[in-house]
Amino acid sequence: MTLATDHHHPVLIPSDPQAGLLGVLRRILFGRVSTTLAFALVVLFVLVAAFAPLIAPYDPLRQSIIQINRLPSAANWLGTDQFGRDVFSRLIYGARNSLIFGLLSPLLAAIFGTLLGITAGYFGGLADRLISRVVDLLLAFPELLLAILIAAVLGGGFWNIIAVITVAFIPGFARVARAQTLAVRQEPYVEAAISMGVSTPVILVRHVLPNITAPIIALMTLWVASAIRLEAALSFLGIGTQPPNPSWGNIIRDGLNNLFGSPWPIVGAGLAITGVVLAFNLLGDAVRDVLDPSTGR
Amino acid sequence: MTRYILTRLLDAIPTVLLVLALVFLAMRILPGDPAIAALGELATPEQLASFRERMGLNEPLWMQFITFVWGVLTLDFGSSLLNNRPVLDLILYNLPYTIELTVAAMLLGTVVGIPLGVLAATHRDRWPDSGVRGFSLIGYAVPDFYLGALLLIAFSLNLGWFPINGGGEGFLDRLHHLVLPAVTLAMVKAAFIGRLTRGSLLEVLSRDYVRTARAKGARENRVIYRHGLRNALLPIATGLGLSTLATLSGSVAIELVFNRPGIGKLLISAIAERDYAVIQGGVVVFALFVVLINLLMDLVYVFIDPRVRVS
Amino acid sequence: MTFERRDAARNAEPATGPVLSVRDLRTAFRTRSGWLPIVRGVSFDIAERETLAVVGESGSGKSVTALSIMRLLDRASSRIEGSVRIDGRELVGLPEAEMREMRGRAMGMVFQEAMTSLNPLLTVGDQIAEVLEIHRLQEGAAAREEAVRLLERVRIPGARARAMDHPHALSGGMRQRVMIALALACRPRLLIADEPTTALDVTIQSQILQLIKELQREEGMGVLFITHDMGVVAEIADRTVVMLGGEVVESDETDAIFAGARHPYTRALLAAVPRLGSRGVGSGPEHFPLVDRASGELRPARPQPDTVDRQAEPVLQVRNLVKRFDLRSGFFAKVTGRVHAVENVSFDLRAGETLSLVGESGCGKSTTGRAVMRLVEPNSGTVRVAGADLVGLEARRLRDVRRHIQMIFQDPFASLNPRIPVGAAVAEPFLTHRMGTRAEARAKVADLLGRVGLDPSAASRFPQQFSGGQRQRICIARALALDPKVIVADESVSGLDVSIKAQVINLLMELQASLGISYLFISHDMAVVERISHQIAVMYLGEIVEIGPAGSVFSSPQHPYTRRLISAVPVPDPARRREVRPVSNDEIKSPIRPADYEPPARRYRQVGENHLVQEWDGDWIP
Amino acid sequence: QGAGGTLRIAFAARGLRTMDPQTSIQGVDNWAIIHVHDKLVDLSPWRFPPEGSDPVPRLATSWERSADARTWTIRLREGVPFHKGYGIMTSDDVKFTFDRLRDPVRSGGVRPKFQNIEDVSVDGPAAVVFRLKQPDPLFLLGVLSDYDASVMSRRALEEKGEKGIATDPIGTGPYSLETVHQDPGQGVTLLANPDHFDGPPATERLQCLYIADTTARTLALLSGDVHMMEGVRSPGWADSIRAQKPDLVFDVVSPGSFFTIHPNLTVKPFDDPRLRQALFHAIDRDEIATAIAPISQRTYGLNPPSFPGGFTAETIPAEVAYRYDPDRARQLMAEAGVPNGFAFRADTSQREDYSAIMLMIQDQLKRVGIDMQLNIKDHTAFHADQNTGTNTLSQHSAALPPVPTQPIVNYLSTAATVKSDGKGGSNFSRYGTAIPGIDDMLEAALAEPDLAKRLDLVRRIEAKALGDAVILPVSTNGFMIVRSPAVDLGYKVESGYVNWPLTKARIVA
Ligand SMILES: Nc1ncnc2c1ncn2[C@@H]1O[C@H](COP(=O)(O)OP(=O)(O)OP(=O)(O)O)[C@@H](O)[C@H]1O
Ligand SMILES: Nc1ncnc2c1ncn2[C@@H]1O[C@H](COP(=O)(O)OP(=O)(O)OP(=O)(O)O)[C@@H](O)[C@H]1O
Ligand SMILES: [Mg+2]
Ligand SMILES: [Mg+2]
Ligand code: NI
Repeated sequence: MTLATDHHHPVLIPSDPQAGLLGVLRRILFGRVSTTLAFALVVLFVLVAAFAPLIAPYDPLRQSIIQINRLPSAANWLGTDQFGRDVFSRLIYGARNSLIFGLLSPLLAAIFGTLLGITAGYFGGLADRLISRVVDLLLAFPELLLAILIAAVLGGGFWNIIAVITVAFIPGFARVARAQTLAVRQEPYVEAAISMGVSTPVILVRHVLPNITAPIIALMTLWVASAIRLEAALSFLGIGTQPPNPSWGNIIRDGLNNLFGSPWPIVGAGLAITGVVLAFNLLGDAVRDVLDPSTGR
Repeated sequence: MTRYILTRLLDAIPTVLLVLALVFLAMRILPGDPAIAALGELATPEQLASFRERMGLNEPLWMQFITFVWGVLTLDFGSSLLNNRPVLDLILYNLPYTIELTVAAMLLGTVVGIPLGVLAATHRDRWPDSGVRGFSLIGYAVPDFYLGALLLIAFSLNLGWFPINGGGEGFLDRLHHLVLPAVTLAMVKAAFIGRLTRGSLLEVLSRDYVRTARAKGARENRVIYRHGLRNALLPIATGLGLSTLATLSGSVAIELVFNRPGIGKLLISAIAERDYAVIQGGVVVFALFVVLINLLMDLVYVFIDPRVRVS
Repeated sequence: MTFERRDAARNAEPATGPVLSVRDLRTAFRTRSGWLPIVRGVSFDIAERETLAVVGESGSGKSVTALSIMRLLDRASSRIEGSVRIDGRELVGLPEAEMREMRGRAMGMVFQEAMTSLNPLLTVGDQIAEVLEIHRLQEGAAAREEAVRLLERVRIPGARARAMDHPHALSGGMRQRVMIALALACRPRLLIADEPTTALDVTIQSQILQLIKELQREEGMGVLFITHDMGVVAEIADRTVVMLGGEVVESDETDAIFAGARHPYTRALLAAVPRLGSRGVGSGPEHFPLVDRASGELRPARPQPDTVDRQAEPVLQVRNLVKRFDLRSGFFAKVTGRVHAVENVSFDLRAGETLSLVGESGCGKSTTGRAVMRLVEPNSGTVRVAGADLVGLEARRLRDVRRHIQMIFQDPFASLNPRIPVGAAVAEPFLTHRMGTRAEARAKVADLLGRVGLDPSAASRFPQQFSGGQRQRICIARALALDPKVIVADESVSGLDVSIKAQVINLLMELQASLGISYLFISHDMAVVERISHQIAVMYLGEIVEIGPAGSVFSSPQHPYTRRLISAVPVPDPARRREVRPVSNDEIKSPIRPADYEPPARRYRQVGENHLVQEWDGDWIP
Repeated sequence: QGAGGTLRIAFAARGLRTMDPQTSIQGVDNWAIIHVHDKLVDLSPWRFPPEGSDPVPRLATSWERSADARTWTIRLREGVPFHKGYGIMTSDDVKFTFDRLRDPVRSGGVRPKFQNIEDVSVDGPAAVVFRLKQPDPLFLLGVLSDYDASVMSRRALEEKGEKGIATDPIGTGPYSLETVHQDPGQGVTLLANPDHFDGPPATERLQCLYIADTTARTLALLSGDVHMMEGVRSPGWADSIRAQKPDLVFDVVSPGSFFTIHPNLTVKPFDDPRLRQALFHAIDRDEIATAIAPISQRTYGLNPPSFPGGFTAETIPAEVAYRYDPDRARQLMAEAGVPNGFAFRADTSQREDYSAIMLMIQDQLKRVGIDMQLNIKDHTAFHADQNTGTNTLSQHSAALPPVPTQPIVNYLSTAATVKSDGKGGSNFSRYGTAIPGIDDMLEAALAEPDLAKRLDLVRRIEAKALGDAVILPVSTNGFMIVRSPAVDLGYKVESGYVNWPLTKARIVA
């Protein structure tokens, strides 16, 4: 005989059902002081990115040959670079690129990866074997390496790199989605639906998808940080965002080349990357702890 | 056991072939003309044609692929399109530098990371834990190339303690050249491994058999090392495998920052210069690394986990 | 030699006083909102050679009590007050170093989860030897030698070889024996066993209970035995403590409790115990008597009318059903073996009838149920429902035929999509099959919820807002939405607490009476099977070894396996406690066969009206 | 006598490509090449000789030219040994060298320069005679003084083969090749040749390192790891590094590479001459030159001011001077019907000099409403694509000898028109195809033996092309080496090719 023990489902079950989504959000954001601070930082960055044109004192591309490599001053808070462009403004616009990157790639990867994972997990068979094989293969490659190789094919540039990072992230999502689908597929409520004659698309949309989203969302938030870091690394290697568009990675790259002209771009962009990655990591951890306690701590 | 290893080896073959096919195809659709890259902008059409002829760039694609795979099997990766050096030589020269960097970084990272993780897990929610968590979060967030550049400026340029360029010749000189890049990568590794160790150990310490060990009257040290850490080694080993591969790819940027020889730098240069043969060679090396390390991890698993041994 | 050695740690006083004396034990956990008391003033004594059972529903604090005695709770987040004495020595407030000396030495503990309580990376021999080394009783090779002896003591066949095995190579029963050997290694004064048999099959449970009894007699230790099964209590305990909400609500000699329990909760527990053999040949199913929790009154069981329609065609007819799972391995995924999960199973189910499938874990009960539903694709055989053979039916027709046969699962938590309000869940089949408009669906939901005893307003709430019993009612309502003829109930009440379980079983029987539904009832819970079944089919390694009317199978089991199964069920007869019955140490056999295995042809013998028994071979000693 | 020591100099490249002077395509390789080999004549260290005067004899001792400047007889230095025991250099080696240079199968991109040689014949072991197709009064300077005319050993080439010579060259130069390092970054090490006719060089060893990464290269110099480094052609770099270490010495040759931009006359928007002129007026070339000072200098015509025939600020006709004049640009756009400006896409290269200049131009154009959307490509990919004629506003940066007709042949002749299969030349604007060009005038100039008359024709050609607004000379980007004060070069660098001899250089402190 077994009495009901605490069954563990990797699904979103609000502790306080009345609170619903809001409650979950509250638990994520205000569970820890550090998370709250991280959230504040993320909000700050998002606002900065969204309202970059209003906040940035200058056009980030606007050059001024007579004002190159200036020290920080009241006019240029972080000085100017080798083209006389305002470093502070470039950092602000860089936030835009980095954040669009950080948010868009995991999102796209989550969508495609989930589709693949559900297909593999729910239908099994040849599709599963094929998808799993390729996913395993790609997963064996570190994202950065994969990204470098794909970028070599596609060439650099903002949208290409979004595609690159998306492709590099898809296997991870596909794997999680597949595992979750396999688990959910075994859940009695899915079997119940099948035995009641509910059609497959309805089962996928109504029963499977909503119940695998939590770990996917958790993974997505964690990978925002990775995407930002990857973009920086690729831009640093010269295959990411292309100049003159600022991204933190290529600000560091250009900044290093102009290290003795002005150290402020690398100091600023370095701190910005570290800060925003740190914040997203903290936030991602919190989201995972709440949404998907099953995948470790 | 041997059977298992054999099966895993067999299993790796299609993987390697798939990788080779992908690499090969990827190279063929790269923009840019390798002939122009090799001969320069002023080269005449005849020269370009004869170059393409010589390098087999005019053969049908499948022919080139067969030549390529055969080359890989016989360790003949062709010669650099740019300076005619055999790619194998280039790889053999660069590989040790990448390996020594990766190994040094992993060793350093592990030696620092695991104790940190244990410290954090055994002092959960107290200040050592917060300290380690803070360290690993920051280590996680700082881009390695950034850290590398800062260390380079601080310790090589300003203090003059370490050399600035190259990989060094001779044991001591190489070691001297290795310190800063290895420390850079190791800081990031230590953060990762510390965090991983903490997580796995906490997870293991909440297991029932740890409670059993306590019920036996075991001392805390015995509980943590014999029953905790040993079992936590499984996830840690997997993590280390992944981390080794990540270090390998992280070394690409580090080799650039420190201007060290290495497969990463070789590859990035080759990509920039469209040196097909070298790109292919470099990617094959990385791919083999990936397969090899995954294989190694599987074997380590078999070694430490009796449960895998039977199945 | 070492077995005779005694030492000060556990023999401070002459053995006149109790081995364990717990007084006003209070344990609280630190939560975000302050200290939460879990154990609220528990007191009891255990004398030498005495077994004390602690029973109570899930969450009543039984395990916390045990862990508090061992002081194994996390020190940062828990607080233990009161007094715990072993042979007179106070443990509460003892320095940790001395407490360590006590653990394993003066008191050993066996946990519920034998599967996970052993370190997967160490051999079982090493794990046993470790206790001896910790307490410096034996070292090195001698300790290992002693471990083998201990494994022999817990009746593990081939102990020397087994000592070198890792836990994963052992079955659940074996692991639990290893745990016991480990707990007894230092010959403690007190053995604490926290539901040591709950996760095991009845036959294995019976073996373990007998073993503990024997060892206790040999060693003379006191035993604290935690369980929630009154059958087990009757089997093993001299005295019994009943816990509810962290308090002791009743405490007495076991005999006295069985003779006349005072607390309503104790009575409810007692009412839910099987009374095998009490059901005569030819008698029908019977409701559970219910206990009013407030007054403690036992409401007599309602009689169940005869619902079976013996004239009509069977609503479900299963013939020669076979389901095998391929086991693949190697590079080319060759089939290297097969699980013969269901082998040549045939039975009929008539309208208004309940057929129970019983048998040990892994014998193929669930697979039979799922194959009947065609949730797994059977290899061969026919399943006729409402005149159509489900096997081989194409998808569209299958969906139609499935209306007639529905399923309720074991886990009410998992059976409902947590994101869909229960009303929508119940209406889903109705709407899927376009049986009416949305408004009609709403009316139907209200009706169904009423039928299963829920308020229609429940429709708008989410599953997590209901208790386990309520959720299972919702699942039943959902299964009823299509007006099915047959319901397959796979362990549908196994996850519920005793009193709730009784209510749900009664509900199922009421629905059978009012709607004429047939049940294919899958369970390993004999008390439930005994109450609900018209017919019983006993499965063993995928085959039905005996099938017949419930009364006649229970009162005159024919197949040796059926007999073994029935005799292993603990019954509430404290008189049986004192007898130590010989129990075989056989493990449950595995249904995994080589790829080329062909099952032998089986013959069945008729032993009574509709009562068939498979002819058995020499393996079985009757 | 050489004082020992190793002079280390770091270049911006990823590694050595070849030491064969005739197939060399990577400019910085020539630094090693010129030290291993000798040319017949050379610049006097280190400036282009004033108009009309001769270069310095090296392997040649004296020369004579025919009146029509089509036959050149050159007397050779006798008894000069090749390195590593490859014998004494004779007229046969010289003939072999120049025959190989003109062999289309074997020699590389340098071949066009030697196309004018009809044949080379020996006149005894110590003299050679060059016969030219067209008269060339600047033959010595324009053809014989550059790295690619280095004299090679016939025996070495025949023994080692084409591939062998690339990494083990045999010359007569002041240094011989010691090691080609495995690490491409470590480059090559050269060893002093004690038997050199000019006496042994001042420093025992010379190591050419290849450090592509700007930061790494800069740090190498600042930390003293290398003594000299190739400078970075991006704005502000020179000032910032001087601020770090004020005593650094900057050696710059002008003119260096000529940076030109070429609008595509066949597609919108530059099929309209008014928009081309607007574009030219909107680009502030003085600003660009200032930004990349001291490397960069303004050019006014195709030939830089320092070259024979080059226009200067004073001599450039006002109507084709394209002074920076945003108002004029706006006015021209208004005339063309786009008063608010227009937009176009252009590819450019990642390489610093290209990207820096184009980023500045982009910014300047924006001020008058022209939106140039830049697509920055890898350098190789950029060339590959541009050579198929896909760029709307092509750019070219190339170092040319002081031969005034050369840029015209390369950029303006119909024969050099870019082709979609990548096999055309560098006439990216399609001058001559899209609109009538200068082919007749070029013909006349090439046939003109008199230098002064020839220069006059060249100026007229340039003026016409500029008037048609088919090409805009932006600047010359000098080649800069930054040198630690611890190195004494032995002379002062002024003008000339983008490499210069380090035979007198010594490490002083
Ligand atoms: N470490 C802990 N922190 C907080 N609460 C706890 C902790 N351990 C147990 N509890 C709570 O204490 C209560 C009693 O738990 P306990 O495990 O003793 O129940 P039980 O009677 O053994 O039940 P079961 O029959 O399910 O084993 C439960 O409500 C449980 O949630
Ligand atoms: N999908 C599957 N693949 C392989 N083997 C399976 C599968 N499902 C069940 N089995 C095996 O078939 C056998 C019968 O399993 P089944 O679940 O029917 O047993 P059961 O009688 O319901 O047991 P329990 O009482 O533990 O629920 C078991 O040995 C099981 O391991
Ligand atoms: Mg318990
Ligand atoms: Mg089952
Ligand atoms: Ni170029």
